[in-house]
Amino acid sequence: MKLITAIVKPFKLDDVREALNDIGIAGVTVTEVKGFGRQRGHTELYRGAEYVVDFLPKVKLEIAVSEEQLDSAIDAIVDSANTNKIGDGKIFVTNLEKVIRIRTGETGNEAL
Amino acid sequence: MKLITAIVKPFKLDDVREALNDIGIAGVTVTEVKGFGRQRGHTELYRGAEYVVDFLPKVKLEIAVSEEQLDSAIDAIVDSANTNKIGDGKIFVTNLEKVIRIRTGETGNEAL
Amino acid sequence: MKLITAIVKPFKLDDVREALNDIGIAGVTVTEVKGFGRQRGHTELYRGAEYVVDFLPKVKLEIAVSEEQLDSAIDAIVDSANTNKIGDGKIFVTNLEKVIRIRTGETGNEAL
Amino acid sequence: MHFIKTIKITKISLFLTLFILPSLAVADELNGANTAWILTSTALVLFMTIPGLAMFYAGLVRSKNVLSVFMQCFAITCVASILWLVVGYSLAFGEGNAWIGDFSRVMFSGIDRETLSGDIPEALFAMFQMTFAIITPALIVGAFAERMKFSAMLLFSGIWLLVVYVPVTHWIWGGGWLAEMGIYDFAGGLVVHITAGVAALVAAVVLGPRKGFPSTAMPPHNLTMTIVGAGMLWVGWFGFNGGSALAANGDAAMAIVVTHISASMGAFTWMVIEWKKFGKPSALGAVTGMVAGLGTITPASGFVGPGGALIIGLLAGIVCFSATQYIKRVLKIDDSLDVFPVHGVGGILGSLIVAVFASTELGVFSGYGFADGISSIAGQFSIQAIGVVSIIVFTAIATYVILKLVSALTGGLRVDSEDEVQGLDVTSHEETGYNL
Amino acid sequence: MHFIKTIKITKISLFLTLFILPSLAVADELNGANTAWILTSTALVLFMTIPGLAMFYAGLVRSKNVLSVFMQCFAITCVASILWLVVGYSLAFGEGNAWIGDFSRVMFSGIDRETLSGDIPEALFAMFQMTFAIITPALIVGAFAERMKFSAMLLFSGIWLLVVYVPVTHWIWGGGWLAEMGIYDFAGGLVVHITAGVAALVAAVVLGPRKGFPSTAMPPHNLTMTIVGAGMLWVGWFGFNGGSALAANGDAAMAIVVTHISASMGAFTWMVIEWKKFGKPSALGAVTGMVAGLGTITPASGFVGPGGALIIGLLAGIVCFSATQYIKRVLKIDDSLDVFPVHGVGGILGSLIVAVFASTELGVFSGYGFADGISSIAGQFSIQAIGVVSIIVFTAIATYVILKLVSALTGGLRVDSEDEVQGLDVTSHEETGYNL
Amino acid sequence: MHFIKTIKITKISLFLTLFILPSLAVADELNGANTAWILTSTALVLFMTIPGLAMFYAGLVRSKNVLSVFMQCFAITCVASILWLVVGYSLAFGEGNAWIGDFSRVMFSGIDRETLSGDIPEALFAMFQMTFAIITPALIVGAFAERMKFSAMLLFSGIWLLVVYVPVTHWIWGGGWLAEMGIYDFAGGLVVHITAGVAALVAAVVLGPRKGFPSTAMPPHNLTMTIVGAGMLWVGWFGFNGGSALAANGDAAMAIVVTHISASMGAFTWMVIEWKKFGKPSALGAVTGMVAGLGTITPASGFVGPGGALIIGLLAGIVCFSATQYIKRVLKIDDSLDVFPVHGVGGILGSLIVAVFASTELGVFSGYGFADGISSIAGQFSIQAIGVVSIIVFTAIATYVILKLVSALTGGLRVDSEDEVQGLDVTSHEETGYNL
Ligand SMILES: Nc1ncnc2c1ncn2[C@@H]1O[C@H](COP(=O)(O)OP(=O)(O)O)[C@@H](O)[C@H]1O
Ligand SMILES: Nc1ncnc2c1ncn2[C@@H]1O[C@H](COP(=O)(O)OP(=O)(O)O)[C@@H](O)[C@H]1O
Ligand SMILES: Nc1ncnc2c1ncn2[C@@H]1O[C@H](COP(=O)(O)OP(=O)(O)O)[C@@H](O)[C@H]1O
Repeated sequence: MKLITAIVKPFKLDDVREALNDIGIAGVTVTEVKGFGRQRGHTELYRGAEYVVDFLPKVKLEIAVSEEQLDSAIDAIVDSANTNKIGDGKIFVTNLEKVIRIRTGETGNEAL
Repeated sequence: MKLITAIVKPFKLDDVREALNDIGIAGVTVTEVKGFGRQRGHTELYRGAEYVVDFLPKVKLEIAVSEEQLDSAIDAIVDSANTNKIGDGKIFVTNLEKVIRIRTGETGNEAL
Repeated sequence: MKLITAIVKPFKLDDVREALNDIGIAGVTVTEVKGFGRQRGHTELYRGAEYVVDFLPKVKLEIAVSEEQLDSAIDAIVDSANTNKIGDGKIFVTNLEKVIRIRTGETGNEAL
Repeated sequence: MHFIKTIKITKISLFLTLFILPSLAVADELNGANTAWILTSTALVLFMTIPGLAMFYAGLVRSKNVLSVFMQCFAITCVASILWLVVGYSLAFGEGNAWIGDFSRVMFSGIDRETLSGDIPEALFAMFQMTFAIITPALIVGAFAERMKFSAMLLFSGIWLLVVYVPVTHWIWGGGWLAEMGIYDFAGGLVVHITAGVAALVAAVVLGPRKGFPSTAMPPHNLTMTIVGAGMLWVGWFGFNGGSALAANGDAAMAIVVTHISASMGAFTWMVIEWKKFGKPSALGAVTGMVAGLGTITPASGFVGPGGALIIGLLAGIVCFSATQYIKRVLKIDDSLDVFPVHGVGGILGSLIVAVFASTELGVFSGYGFADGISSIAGQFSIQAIGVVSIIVFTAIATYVILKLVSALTGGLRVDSEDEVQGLDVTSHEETGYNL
Repeated sequence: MHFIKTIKITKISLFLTLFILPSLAVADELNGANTAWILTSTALVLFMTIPGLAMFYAGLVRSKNVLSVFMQCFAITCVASILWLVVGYSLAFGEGNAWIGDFSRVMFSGIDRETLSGDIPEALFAMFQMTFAIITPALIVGAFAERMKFSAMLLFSGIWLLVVYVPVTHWIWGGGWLAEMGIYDFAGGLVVHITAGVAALVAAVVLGPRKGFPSTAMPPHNLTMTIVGAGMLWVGWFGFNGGSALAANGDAAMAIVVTHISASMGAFTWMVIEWKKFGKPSALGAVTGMVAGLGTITPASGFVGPGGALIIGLLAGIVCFSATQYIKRVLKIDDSLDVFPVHGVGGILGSLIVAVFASTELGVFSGYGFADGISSIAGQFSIQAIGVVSIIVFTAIATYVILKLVSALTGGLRVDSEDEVQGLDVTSHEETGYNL
Repeated sequence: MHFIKTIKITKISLFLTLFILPSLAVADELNGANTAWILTSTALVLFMTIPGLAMFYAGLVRSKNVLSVFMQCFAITCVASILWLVVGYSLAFGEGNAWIGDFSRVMFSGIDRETLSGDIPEALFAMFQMTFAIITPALIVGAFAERMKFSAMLLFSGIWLLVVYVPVTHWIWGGGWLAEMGIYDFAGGLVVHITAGVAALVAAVVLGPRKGFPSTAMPPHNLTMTIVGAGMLWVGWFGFNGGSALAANGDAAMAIVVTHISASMGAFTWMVIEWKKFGKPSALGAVTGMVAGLGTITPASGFVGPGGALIIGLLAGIVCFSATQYIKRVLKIDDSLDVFPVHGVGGILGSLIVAVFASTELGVFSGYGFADGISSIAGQFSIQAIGVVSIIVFTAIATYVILKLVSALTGGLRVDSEDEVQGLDVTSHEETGYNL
């Protein structure tokens, strides 16, 4: 099993979730994060005091998938989150050694 | 070393932390997240405009443990977070290649 | 590629980001988290009702790096986040199997 | 209101004495008590707009647009005040003709500290009226929230004030043609709520819906702010309706009683409807019903009794609730914060129904009688209907034309689509509401 | 208050003239100045409840229940207003007998715009009193916050208003048996604060503690909201106590002075106690002390001088602080927002101690004398004690019975345990306070 | 203000009658209308500080210090009130000599409910003045926010009130040497805004900047709170300036008109400047301009007309905007919430420029004339300049000395550096503002 961590633009969240849903992945855990990268933030002025907001609001999706789902999941995310503009985000994949569903104690692909 | 990522219901947080404490694990990092899964959210109505809140507030615990602690930690979480109701959450385990304590520079199990 | 997860004190965030920048790492994803560990929280009193705030606000940085950048990145974080006081935080390193830039579809080190 | 109530005594002469040439009214003496109450009322009505209405509206938008709404309300306050001083008051309350005032009071010229309007200082009357001229365009903000350009908003509000609000005020309170007919509008059902409500509807249609409406959910970002604002509106409305008596007497007291009762009943009714229909009463529903009750009683507040107010509040709840559902769910018009179904419909309802509950022959539901020379519900109703229809038509046409004009001048009324996504706070004002 | 102060002059006759048969008081003329001030005071007292008290309370609960508290305060405002109009005012201030008024003023019948009560419009007096009838049940909300069913809450508040508040008001301000004895309660120490405080204690016991109390921490979710509400309460209290003079004169002025001084001293004292005892003074402590100071001075505010107010504020801080600790830490009763220790205890303290500081013989701590026919501190004190004890007993029993009745009618007073965990906002009102 | 306006009639005698020996003014009768308005104004001015100013300031700091700012404003309110009662009022308004009052009114002794000051109760006059004595030290909070020890803050504010505010008040409104010269300060440009502004600047310099200033960004944590506070300040200012007429008449009305116009123009101007200069007008800019407009018109509000107010508001926007930039960007002084550039500079500007716009010979920009015996702009201007300079110098020196003294007494004015990083809410008050 793999853990996909995707960082995308907040207003794309619904699209990505729908795309994942379409390929049969309903479980997602979402966190609001601040992103730093190539895309630049903006400058705010408060009574003339400059305040450079160099982070950008992003959302992070964590999705545990089976090996078989991995590629279609990645494709689904890339397709739905892409705006062709800088700052669209990244996808990271790490190996998942174990997954357990707390309610039932099920493990492995069953637990997803 | 392993990194345990557990997603549980918010009101179970204190119980889980206590259970971990009981088996000697005091270090935990907690994030508020939104969960999507089998468990359904609710519908809010604002002057007749429907707003489906399809996420559920969850908390994510990240716990770095040594190999030896892994199983007892998982058991502790499962036992304490279980309500036998849908939406109780998941536990993910990934491999940790390195751990460093910033204050001292210690690494490995020492740093936990 | 590796994923560095660093948990540091909030007021050190800017220093850490600068240190990473200095060694050529500009991309970081930051989450506000609550930390439990050796460092103790404080007690608040509301009309005589005691409320033990046992967590401490921390920030979590996630940084995807190439193998080559790993060590210098770790050093940069340790140096810049260190205050020599309890609660300075931890660094966790996990293996990254895949990285994809959503905008371009680039993968691997290119995508960082 | 102001004008109408006095005209009942000796129609034209009093009119000339009290309002058009107040500085000549040397016979009249300052009434300190009335002055004290209208000073207070002026503060209360300003309080309704800032922070009251601003909070009420700002809580309802998404957090990325919260400051833009505050900013719109504040900027309108400034611009409307200055315009009212420079020319608005004079055109609304200067003698002029049946359609518009004149330039005799430009820059409040001829208004000294001793000048009276009735038995209060004319400076005070002009100032009290200024707070009405502020809140009316501010009410429209709810229709185009979260998408209108700040520059276009400012230009629109200024022009609208002079082209729509000022003449309508003259017609009804400044001795114009509707005043002559004996129309009843105690504190601004026609002058304030119908004009604002209709303008809101037109603006919502002309601007088009917010990106994502109605498929995307846009829940209020801070209902606590909205409810606090609602509380301030309720309290401030005592100055709005009670102050419109222009005196500290039983008329003001009774106006406050009926205002309060209608608000309570409107809120309670809305709550009960939601409870029945959706299973749960919501706080937003309660405060919306409250505003509906307040808006609806406004034109009637000096003419009806507590029993009538109870029924008016009940009807306000039922009718405005239905209107809200209809506009949003059936017509799918994005009058974002429901200005028309609450204020417009409430204003229309109240302006018509006053003809019923002003009657002295309804037992416990009786009011205080019809306008001078009118003797039946039907008689008063037909005048009210003429007023309602003509003001709706005039406001709709004028608002449409102004919007088109402003659009041409500012290169489009809306911010561009990306800015709308990112939010107006950062893109129009380079600020963010919260850094908690 | 109202009643008591005038009765001192020519006890029964004035009583009849001013309050019971006000429409017959043809000899009296409207006093515009007094009317202006009571109009203002009415707005101020409404402001105390919405948004003042609503914010004060809502900030103290957890964020999942914030709207439920606002909703309770708003719904009580509506229901209490309607009940007051329909029957409450008549039963409280109608002539009736020593125990209860009558039905002569049902639906405010017989109250015209010209009808006077003393030298202000009776509509205004009834409206001013309505705002007191609103805030009293709203105060109780703090006791059962975060766990009571909305339907049960509404039913309880309505019945309680008619069964407890209305008769007690009649006894003290409506010419009832305590009024006859010469009891002192200027602005509602007994009528408002003791009744609400005792009802709160009973409700807290009957409902039982919130799930998790006292082991789980339930810190206030938004202290800034609480403090802002506290500020509004302070300002609004000028209308509460100052308006209770029913005139714009030196009595009102002095009532405001002592109110303000007691609030300042109460807050300062609480702050100092916390500083000494816990090492740090808290903002919540300061505003709690302020409310304690305000509640305690309320019954005394027309009878004591600034020196007395200083001592009363000091005692309020000390006594209410201790009471809070005792109820919460020793008795472990979950009177969630400390209504009894602050309002109940404060009300008792103030209602008794007025007997001391009304004395004209305390030098710089002197007040303005005892009730008609009473000549010593002991004399006044014994009357006050009778009032305090009988109102405590009556309120406690009646509240208990009402709660049991409502529980039977609504199938239990509390929401179910899962809903309590999830929060009342979503489960009772299908809304959330914040979407920041 | 108060004093000045009456002195014009029969300088010394009236002075003695009205202010120094008010209880002897038996010939005068209570004016209920004026009393009603000043009762209201007193509530409005208290409302300005709590919650108005407290919210305005608290929204501007970082969220870790939000409660500390509220706490400072509340604690100052308590302490200033008590000090004013005990000795402040007596030293400010007791007869005394040209420099300071006396002890005749200690603990408000000699002030009964019947005692008059002019035609209003002296208790009311003293109470109205108390609200000014509260807001002035509270204004200074903005300078040392986020870093001053609570104990030091409290001690400083109390001493400063007695050593700076009280004598300056005596000089100008208590019949002191500046009053004798015929200085114009209607509602506190010199007494309130210059003293507070200058003290703020001195405090900012003595305390030093916040850790991280100016390199670290410290954006306002909750601009919605600041804007709501600003709205309350605007409304409350009607009581501040309008109440300073001490009567419900045309003077009060005109004071409110000019106050409102200057606020509108100040806000509008600031907005336009930002728009031109930075590309976008900000909400914070608008409300800052509004406060600048209000502060600047304050000393002039009883002496100028609406045309003058328009220009004063315009100048306030331009001058205070420039001052803000200069202090922050050029001098790099961390007057954290810009007290000096807004209130200090605005107060200076207004106190000088009143000499121009009081002139009756400026056509539409005319005012209501100079002080008794003065016949030219230059004549009035030189008196104003003397007042401005002497009060600046006196305040600066006295504030510096007090700060050094308090520093010695409390072991340093600042919290320690770690506490500053963690935030004052937790470290000084063991609380947190938000648990959303
Ligand atoms: N090396 C990295 N490690 C972790 N997160 C990253 C990294 N680089 C970028 N990110 C995240 O991805 C977001 C987008 O990256 P950015 O460089 O702005 O544009 P793009 O995605 O087009 O390359 C950033 O805001 C940040 O949250
Ligand atoms: N595949 C997944 N990847 C990541 N998080 C998941 C996944 N499936 C579920 N979750 C998380 O676990 C929570 C509970 O899952 P859900 O399917 O609702 O119930 P259960 O835990 O009983 O299976 C979700 O709200 C979500 O946060
Ligand atoms: N085993 C762990 N797993 C995950 N996070 C941890 C663990 N131990 C500590 N942390 C995180 O690191 C922070 C600092 O740890 P702490 O024990 O307080 O001090 P130190 O970093 O000096 O060892 C904690 O607040 C927590 O967020």
